[in-house]
Amino acid sequence: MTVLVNSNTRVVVQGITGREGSFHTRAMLSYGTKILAGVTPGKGGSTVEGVPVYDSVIEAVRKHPELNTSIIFVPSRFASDAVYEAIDAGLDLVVVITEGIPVHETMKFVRYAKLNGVTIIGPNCPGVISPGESKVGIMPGHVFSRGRVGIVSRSGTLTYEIAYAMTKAGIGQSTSIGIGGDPVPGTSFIDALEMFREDDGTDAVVLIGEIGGDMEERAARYIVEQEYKKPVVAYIAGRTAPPGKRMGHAGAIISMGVGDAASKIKSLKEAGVEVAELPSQVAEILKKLLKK
Amino acid sequence: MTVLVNSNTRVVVQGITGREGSFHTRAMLSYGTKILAGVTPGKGGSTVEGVPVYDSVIEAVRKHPELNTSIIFVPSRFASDAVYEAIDAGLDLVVVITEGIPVHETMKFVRYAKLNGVTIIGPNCPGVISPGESKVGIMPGHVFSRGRVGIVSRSGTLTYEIAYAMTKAGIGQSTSIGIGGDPVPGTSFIDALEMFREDDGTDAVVLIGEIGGDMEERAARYIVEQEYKKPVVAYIAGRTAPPGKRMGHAGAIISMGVGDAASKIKSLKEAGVEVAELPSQVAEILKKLLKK
Amino acid sequence: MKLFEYEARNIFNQYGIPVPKFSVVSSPEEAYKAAEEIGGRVVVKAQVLVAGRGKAGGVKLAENPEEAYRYAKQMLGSEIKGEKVRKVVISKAVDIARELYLSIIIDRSIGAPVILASPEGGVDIEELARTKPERILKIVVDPILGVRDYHARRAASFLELSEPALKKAQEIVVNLYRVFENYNCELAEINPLALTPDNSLEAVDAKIILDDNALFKYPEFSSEFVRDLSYYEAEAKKMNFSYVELDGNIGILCNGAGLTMATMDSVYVLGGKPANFLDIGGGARADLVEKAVTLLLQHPKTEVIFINILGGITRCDEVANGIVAALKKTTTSKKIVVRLKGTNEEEGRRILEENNVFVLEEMDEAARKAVELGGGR
Amino acid sequence: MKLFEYEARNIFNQYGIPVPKFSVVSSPEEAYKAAEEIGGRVVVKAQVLVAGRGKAGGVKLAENPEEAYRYAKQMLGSEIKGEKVRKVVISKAVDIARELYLSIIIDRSIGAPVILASPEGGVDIEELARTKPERILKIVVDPILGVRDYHARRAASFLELSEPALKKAQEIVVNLYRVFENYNCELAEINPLALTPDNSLEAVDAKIILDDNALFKYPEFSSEFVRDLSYYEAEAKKMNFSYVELDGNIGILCNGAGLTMATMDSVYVLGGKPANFLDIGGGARADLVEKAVTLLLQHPKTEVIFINILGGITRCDEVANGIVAALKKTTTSKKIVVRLKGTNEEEGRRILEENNVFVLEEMDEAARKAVELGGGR
Repeated sequence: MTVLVNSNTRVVVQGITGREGSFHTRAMLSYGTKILAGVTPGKGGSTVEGVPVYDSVIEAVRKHPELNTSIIFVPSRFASDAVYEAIDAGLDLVVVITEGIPVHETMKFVRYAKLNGVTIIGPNCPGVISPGESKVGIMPGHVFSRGRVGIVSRSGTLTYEIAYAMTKAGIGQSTSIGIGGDPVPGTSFIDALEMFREDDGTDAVVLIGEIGGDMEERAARYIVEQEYKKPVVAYIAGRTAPPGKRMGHAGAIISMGVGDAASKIKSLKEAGVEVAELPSQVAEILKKLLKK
Repeated sequence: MTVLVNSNTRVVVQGITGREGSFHTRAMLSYGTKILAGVTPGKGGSTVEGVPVYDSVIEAVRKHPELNTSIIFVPSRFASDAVYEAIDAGLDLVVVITEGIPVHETMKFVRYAKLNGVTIIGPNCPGVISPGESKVGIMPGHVFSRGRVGIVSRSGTLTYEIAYAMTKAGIGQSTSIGIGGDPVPGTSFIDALEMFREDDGTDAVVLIGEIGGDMEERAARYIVEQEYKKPVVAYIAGRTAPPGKRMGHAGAIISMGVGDAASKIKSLKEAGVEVAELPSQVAEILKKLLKK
Repeated sequence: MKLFEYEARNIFNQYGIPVPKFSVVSSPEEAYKAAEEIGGRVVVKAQVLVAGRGKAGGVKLAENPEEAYRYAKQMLGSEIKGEKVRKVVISKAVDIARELYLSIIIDRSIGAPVILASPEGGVDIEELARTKPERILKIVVDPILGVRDYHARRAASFLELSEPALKKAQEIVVNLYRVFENYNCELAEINPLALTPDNSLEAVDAKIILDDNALFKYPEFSSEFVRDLSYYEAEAKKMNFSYVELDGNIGILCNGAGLTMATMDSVYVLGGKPANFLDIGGGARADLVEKAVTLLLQHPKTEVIFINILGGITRCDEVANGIVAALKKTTTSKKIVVRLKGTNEEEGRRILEENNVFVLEEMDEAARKAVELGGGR
Repeated sequence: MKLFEYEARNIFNQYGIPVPKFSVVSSPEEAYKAAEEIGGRVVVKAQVLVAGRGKAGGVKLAENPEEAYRYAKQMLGSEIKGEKVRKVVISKAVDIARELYLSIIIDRSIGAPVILASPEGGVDIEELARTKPERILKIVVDPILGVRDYHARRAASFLELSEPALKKAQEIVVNLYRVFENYNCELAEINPLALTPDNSLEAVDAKIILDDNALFKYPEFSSEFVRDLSYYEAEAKKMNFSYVELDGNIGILCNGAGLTMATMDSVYVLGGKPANFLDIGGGARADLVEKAVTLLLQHPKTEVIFINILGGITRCDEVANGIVAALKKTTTSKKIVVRLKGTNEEEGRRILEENNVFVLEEMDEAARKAVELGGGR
C-alpha cells in the first residue's frame, strides 16, 4: 500500500494552461498519473495534452465525479482562491505546488481545509509520488522506485538526490511526500509519520528536514511519545546556515533563537532517529536498518 | 437515556451577573442543574448564588475541567463573542438564550461551531431540559416530567403549554429541545430527530413548528427518506398568519412564497406525521399512539 | 427592514456597483431640475416600499423635464397600494439590450448566503424559479469564508455575457456581496441588471432588506426616514411588543410568539376570527400588560379581547394587575376572556375575579368562550 | 522584511495605537526644529534595521533642541553594527511608570497567529521566555476567525492594569491584530508598551516584520526606502536567486534550497568552508546560469566554485552552456568543480569537458574535490 496517492487517484490540474501546468501535465501523464481534467478560468472547452479544460473545478467535478485530487499550478496571487475552490468542490487531497503564497493566506486555507477534512500538501512543494502508481507533483519520476520506505521532506531537489541514492542502492519507496518549504505547511512531519505508521506498505521512514521552525523537534517528540515502531532515518539541511537569513525557502530561517540544525539533530537523535551527516549516508543507514 | 443534557452535564453560565443570568442561575440550580461556574468579564472573583464567577470561559474551564456545557445570557451585541469564546474553550454544547443576534453573525458562528464539532442550541431559544436530570434553559421546570417522549420546538411558551398537557396526561419527556425562533438555528429539526432516533430513552417525538422557512418540510422529507421508526406528532403554529409579517420570532415570517403553515402541515401529513389542530390535541394523539 | 430604492442606490454607488445617474426629490420643481441636469429621457420612480409599484403606476418614462414634472406631481402625495409617496427618484433612462438578474440572499435551509444569478432578469424571480428553474444558478457561499473570486466567476459566466461586461459582472458580484455582508442584508438584489447595447452593465433597480436585528449598526436608516406604520403598530413598537393586524374581531394578547400564534389559530379553528397578534414577550410586568390591554381596548375592530397567559417567568398576579389597571382607566363594552396558568396563578385569578373579569384555566375552553362571545365568523 | 521604526510608528498611528509624538528627519537642523516643535525632552533614535541599536548608541535622550541637534549629527551618516544611519526619529520622551510587552506573531508550530503579552516589557522577549516563562501569556488565535474581544480582554487583563489603561490595552490588542492582519505581518510588536504615571499607554517602540511573499501588496515599502544590500546580494536579488554570504572560500551554486544547504553542509562536514549559499531555483536556463557563475567568479572571497546540479526540470546541457559562457567572458584563476546529474547529463558533461571543466557524477566525491582544492578550513 501507499499513502495519499495510488492507482485510484484521479487528478484535476488547476492552472493547466500555464507554462508550468501544461509542462507537468505532460510529465505526469507520461508517468501514468490519471489526469481527468484541467481548470483555467476562461479557457473552458479547450484541451491540454488531450485533457479537457473547464472554467471551474465544480464543473470538472460534475463532469468527472471520480475526481478526488487537485494539483495547483496557479500563480501565487490567485492560488488561495484555487485552494478554496478545490475544497468547496469536495476534493479530498489538494497539492499546492505554487511558491510565494503569503503565509497569512496559507494559514487560513490550511486551517479551513483541516476543519473541512481536506488534506493539503504544500504550498511551495514538489508534490507526492507513489512510485509506479501515481505521481501528483513535479519531481522527476525516474529517480524514484517502488518499494517500502516512505519519504517525507521539506525540500525538492535534495529529496531527489536522496531518493536517487536509495533507488541505486535498491531501496524503493512506498510514497514520497514533499510537504514544501513554507513556514506553515498543510501537512506536517507528524501528519506524514502518522500516515506511514498506518500504512502496511511502509517499513521505514526517511525524514528530510531543514532549518527553520521546530517541526523536526515536534516530530522527535511525537516519535518518543507514540513509541513509533517503524525506523526513521533523518537528514537535516542547513547546519552551516547563519541565523536570521532566509535560505531559499520561505520557511528556512533561524529566527528568534528557534530553528537551527543542531537543535533538530539533537532532538531526533535523542528520539532514537539515526541522522545522516551527508545525504548519501541515508541510503547506507537504511540498508543497515532494513537488514535487521 | 436522554439527549444533549443529562446528569453528567456541567454548566458554565455566560453573563451570570446580569438580571436574566442570575435569575435563571437560581432557577436552574433549584431544579438540580450542576452549575459549576459563571463568567462575566470584569466580575471575576465574585459569586452568584454561590457559583464562582470568572473573567473568561477559559479560566472557568481551567478551574473546572468537568465543564462541558455553556448557557449564554449575554446581550445580543456581545453574544457572538461569547459563543466563540465557548467554542474556543472546548465546550461540547452551547445553549444561546439571547434574542436579537444579527443573523449574519449567527450564520457564522453556527457554521464555525459545526466545523469544530460543537453543538449550538438557539439562539433565541428557551434551552434544553431532560426532566429530573438537568435543565439548561429558562423553561419552567415543573411543567415537564420524566418520561419517554422527546420534544423539539421552535417556540417557548407554546412548548410549555404542550408539555404541561402531556404531563397532566401522564406522558413524560425524555428531553425537550427548544431550538429557538431565529431563521438560522444552530440545531435543526432534522438534527433533533436524529438525536432522538439514536436515543433508546425516547419512544416518540413531538415536533412543534411554526411559519417561516422550510425546516418542517425538510423534517418531513427526512422522516420519509430515513424511514423514521419512532412516531412523530406535530403542531404547527401560524395557520392564520398573513404573509410578509414577522410574527414575534425573527424566523416566523412567510416570505417570497415560502414558509406558510399549510405547506408544512401538508408535508408532515404526507410523511405520515399526525398533525394536531389544537395544542391540546398533541397529548391526546400521543396517548393513542403510545397505547399501540 | 426594506430600504427605499434610493437608499439602496446610494449604497450601490458607494460600493462600485454601476447605477444610472439619479436624483431623489420631493417636489415637482426639483423633479424638473433633476431631469434637466441629468439630460435626455428619465424615469420617474415613486419611492414606496410596497411591491409592484410599476404596475400601480409608480414608474413612468419621461421624455423631457416637463413630463418629469408632471409625473412627479402625479405621484408625490398620492398613495400606491396604501403607501403614501413622499419622494420620487429621477433616473437617467438606460437603453437595455437584455435584462439580467443578480441577488444574494440568506438561505435559511442551509444557514448560508446564496448567490442567485440568471440571464433572464426583469421578471419576478419566484415566478422564474417556478417556470424555468434551470435558468437560475444558485451558489452557496460559506459564511465564514465569504465571497471568493471563483464564486464571482461562476455567477458572472452564467449570465451569458461577453467581455468587457463579463469581467464587470464578476466585480458586481463581489461588490454586491460586500454590500450584503457589510449591511447585514437579508436580501441584496439587482433586478434587472441591465446589459446596455454598448456592452456595459447598469443596476436599473436596487433592492435591499436589512436584518432588523442588525439595525442598531445603521442608525442612518433607523430614524431618519419615516416608514409607514399604523398608530397601533407604532405604539406596540414603542413598547417592544410584537404586533400584527389581522382581519377579525377577537383581539389576542399572549406571552411568547409561538403561543400567540397558536392562540390565534385556535380561535380560528374553533370558528372565530382573530383581530391581531400581540405578543408581550416573557416576564412582562403589570405596567406593560396594562399598556398592551389598553392598546387592544382602543382598537375599533376588536370586540372581544382574549388574553392567554402561561406563566413561567411571567407572573400571573402581575398580569392580572395590569389587566385590572387597564380596565379601570377605560369604560368599555368590550368583552374580556382571560386564561391564566402558571406562576402565582391563584393570586392572579383572585385579583381578576375581584374585579369581575372572567378567568379560565384551559386554553381550549378559553378560546371557545372567546369565539362564542365574538359571534363566530 | 523588517520595517524601519518610523514606518511601523506611522502604521500604528493610522490604526489608533497611541505613539508618542514624533518626526522623522535626515539632518541635524531638521532634528533641532522637530525637537523644538515637540517641546520638552525628546528621544533621538537612529533608524536602522539591525537589532540592539540602543546598546550601540543609537538611542539618546536629549534635554533640549541643542542636544537633539548634537545627537542627530553624531548618528546621521554613522554606522551602527555595519548599517548606515540615514534617518533619525525625534520622539517626545515619555514618563514611564512600567514597561509592558505586547506582540502578535505567526506561530509556525501551530500554523496560527499568537498574541504574546507580558506585564514585564522593555526586555528581550526571548530572554524573558527563558527566565520567567510564567510571565508571558500566549493566546492562539484561529486565523479564519481573527481576533475577538475575548482574546483582547484576556491579553489586556494579563498586563496588570487598572482602568482606564485596561480598556485602552484591549483596544490596542485589537488594533495591533488589525495591523498584523492587514499588513501580512510575521511580527507586530510593541516593546515596550509604556504605562505612564497618569495611567495611559504609549507604544514607545514599534517593530513590524512583513512577510516577503506579501510585499507586492505594499508597494509603499518595496522600493521607496533603501535597505542595505551588498553588491552581490543586490545582483542576486535582481535575478531572483536566493543568495546568502558566508565566511569561507568555497562558493556554492545549486538548484533548489534544500540541495544548496546540503551541499554547503557537505563541504563543511568534509572539512571545507562554504563562501555563500546561491540557489538558482528549478528549471534555470543557460543565461541565468551564466549570470550566477559570473557573480561567484567576481566575488573576492571565493577561491573555488562548486556547482552541484541535480537535473529534473533543470536540463544539464543548459547548465553546462551557462557555465562555459561565464568562463569564456572572464579570465580567472578560480577553480571550478561541477557535479552534474539528471536530465541531459551526457550532453552537459560533453560540453563542459570540451571546455576543460571538471565534471563529477556523485555529490560526495565532488564535495571532497572542492574541499581539496579549497585547502580545507
